[in-house]
Amino acid sequence: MSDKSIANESMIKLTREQLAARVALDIPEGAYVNLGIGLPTLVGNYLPGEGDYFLHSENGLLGMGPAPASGEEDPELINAGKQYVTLLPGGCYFHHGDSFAMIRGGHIDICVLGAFQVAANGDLANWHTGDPDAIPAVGGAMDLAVGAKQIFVMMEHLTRSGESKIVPQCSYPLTGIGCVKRIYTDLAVIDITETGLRVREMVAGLSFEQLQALTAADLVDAT
Amino acid sequence: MSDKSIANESMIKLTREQLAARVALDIPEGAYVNLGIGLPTLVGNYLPGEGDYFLHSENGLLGMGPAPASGEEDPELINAGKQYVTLLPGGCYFHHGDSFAMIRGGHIDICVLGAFQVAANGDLANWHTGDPDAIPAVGGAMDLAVGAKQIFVMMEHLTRSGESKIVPQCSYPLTGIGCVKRIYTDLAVIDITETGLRVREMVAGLSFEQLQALTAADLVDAT
Amino acid sequence: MIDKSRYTLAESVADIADGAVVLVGGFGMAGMPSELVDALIEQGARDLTIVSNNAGNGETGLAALINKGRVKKMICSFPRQADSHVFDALYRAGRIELELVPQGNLACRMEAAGAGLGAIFTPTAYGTELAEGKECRTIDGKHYVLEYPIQGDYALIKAHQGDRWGNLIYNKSARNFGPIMARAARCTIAQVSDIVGLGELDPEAVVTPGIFVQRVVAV
Amino acid sequence: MIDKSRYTLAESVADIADGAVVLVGGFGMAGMPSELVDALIEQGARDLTIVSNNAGNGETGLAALINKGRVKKMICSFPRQADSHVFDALYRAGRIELELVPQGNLACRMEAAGAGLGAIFTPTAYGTELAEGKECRTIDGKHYVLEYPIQGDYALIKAHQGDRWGNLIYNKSARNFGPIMARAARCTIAQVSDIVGLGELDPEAVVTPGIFVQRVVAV
Repeated sequence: MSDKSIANESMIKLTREQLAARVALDIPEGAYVNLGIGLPTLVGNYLPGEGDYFLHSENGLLGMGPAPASGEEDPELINAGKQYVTLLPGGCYFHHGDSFAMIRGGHIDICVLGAFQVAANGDLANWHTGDPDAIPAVGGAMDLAVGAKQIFVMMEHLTRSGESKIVPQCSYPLTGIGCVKRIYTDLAVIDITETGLRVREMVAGLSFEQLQALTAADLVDAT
Repeated sequence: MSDKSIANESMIKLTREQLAARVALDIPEGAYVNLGIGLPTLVGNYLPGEGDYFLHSENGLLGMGPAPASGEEDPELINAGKQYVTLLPGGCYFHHGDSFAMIRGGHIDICVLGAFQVAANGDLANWHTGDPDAIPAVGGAMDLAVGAKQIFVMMEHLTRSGESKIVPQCSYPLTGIGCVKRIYTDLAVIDITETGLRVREMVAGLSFEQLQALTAADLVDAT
Repeated sequence: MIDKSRYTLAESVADIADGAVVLVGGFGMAGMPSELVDALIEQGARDLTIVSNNAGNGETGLAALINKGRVKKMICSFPRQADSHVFDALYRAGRIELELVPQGNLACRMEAAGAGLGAIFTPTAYGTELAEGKECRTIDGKHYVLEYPIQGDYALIKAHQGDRWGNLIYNKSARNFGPIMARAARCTIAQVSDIVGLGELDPEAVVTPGIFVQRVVAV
Repeated sequence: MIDKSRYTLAESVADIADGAVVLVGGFGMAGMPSELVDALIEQGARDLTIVSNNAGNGETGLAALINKGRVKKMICSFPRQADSHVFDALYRAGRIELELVPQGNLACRMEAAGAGLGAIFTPTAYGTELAEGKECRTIDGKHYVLEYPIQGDYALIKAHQGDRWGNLIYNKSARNFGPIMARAARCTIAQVSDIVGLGELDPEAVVTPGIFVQRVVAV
């Protein structure tokens, strides 16, 4: 796509690791945080080791620690993405009812989710492409979207085929309505506000005009 | 009252202890049982010691044992009547949410409650006399009435002033509608059925006619 | 470092505002957070709505709070007790409001608040005067009453041990309303007999995870 | 003497009838009651409705039950997985029904069943296609969807230790749906690694009280 090639000339996209590190910067010590499956899980690697951050996993863990050392894996200690994890001292276990009470009851401060699309009004689509042949699977995404105090979306700015994932209206089936507060992409940090999509940060080498050209929804420059 | 004096000539009323022992006979081993405050609590004393009976107390105990020995009382181990109790090996503690899930969710097999009045259709009145000056207090009575698989009522047949507590319709405010299955009084055991109040047992020296004369609702002799 | 156990009794209740809804644990005296209630009396907040199973015993604790005229409304299941004369007198004089709630509805309405549910259909109290004026519905042939969540601004509870992350365990039947009140309040303050080091509580046996607790005070 | 641990695997599932609703614990393989599922395959019941978070992995366990055509309907939150090809193929061929339920709604609908609630207003899925055709209501400015209980005829769960009264404790994240399924089923069958003597489980740390468990099998 021409828009993409224009931008590509000078900008330096964030890597997945850089994006995770950027999201981690906005998580205050003491926050109760749920990190979605996939890209958001990487955020955990960039939280300062000396502080107390409370990672929640919807399958019944609070105070989740890093991956175990090789050979120390426990098949009954996994996260929501079914990866081996550990529990920090001070962490605890509970059942799915209690876990989703934490989510739905507004006890989780921040949830970081991936997305297929985010709309200008904060609508989120991240569970189904709408492809009639796809097996639908929703997991905890809809509960997290509606329950966490703040939803951060973390995603690549464009699809693999170069289309904007930030859209005026979602064309994919919704996960939650008006729930996203902030979007972190490999190109920019964008707040979803009453007065529109406010761009807070952009990667080096990218102009606001270039970012707008790559984004299907109208943006406001608030850098 | 004349009815009362007729009956009194020959019948031998059950004492409170005899009544408790009679109710206990109908509790099978393995039953999960909640005994209401007051008279019903006595039933616990008459369950066979060699069997496994599971006493539930709505303040968060299952496997409740007898009163502690003098000097062994623990102010944080009490029953719903706020009496000191013990916990049997195999018993456990839980919170009020779980406790009332046991009750409301149909997990309690038998609940034995006291009553001011029981109606012919099984309506129960046991929480409020309707006296406008009385401080109302309901506790767990309404939850138990609607939740336990079987509600047994255990009470004196007559009020202190000699009126029948088994009535065509309750005049006191209801605790639950159509919930009582069986009534144990100091005079008789009566099942509440689709075909009426069926008298199963009477105390020695009491005729069916005498019992009917003492009872405001119509009875059927099924002894 | 997050240390939820850094508060004194006075500090822990300092921000409770006039008009607050305060959930107070305990069933009788078991689990009653007496020291926190005393701190609240000292603090002076008024026009409170108190949610608790009982409405005070004798002259101390909740009864003392009520006696000082600080409580506008009680939401409870069993106000009438042998020694509830403080509440009884104010109630008869029309100087305190009472919302009488069956004990299990009190529990599940707080559970609903803690779990983010908007309302629940409960079978309890159907057909009784405590359901008068409420929406009812028959579902699969059984009758239910629609009840709404009870959310607290604060919860004052008593636990056995706690740690600096707010994890709690309880003692015997003193557990009662503690765990569900902790979930139902925006700010939960727990008095504990003992503050233990992080990791000393068995992670399989923590009853209230720290996410539900904002302040822990050793008494 | 009540001994809920007197069953063999085969005896424990013997009375599961055709058409039964069976809740199956586990999140991925953690907490999956594989031996009980194998016993159910052996037993032969068909036209089952299975409620479980996933719809089987690989060729064993739940996937094997599905592969044998015994499952009429799956109620789950996340059927699609890297190794869910057995379910995928039957679903694409229209030979198995799917009710897709958000994971938290799956949990709270089973909790509602276990607690005797008739229905609950949950905020999850409001405005999405998973709420289409369902009753919605705005309460205090927030949107909710009315959801009904999911009750099981049986629950098959995996726990760590149990005793002859049915008390259970779990191991780490294998706890997941076990405790809420135990409450939501008329007959709960728990496979445990270890049966311990009565009184050996700490009464403060029992996760599932025996009242919710009818049969315990050591595997």
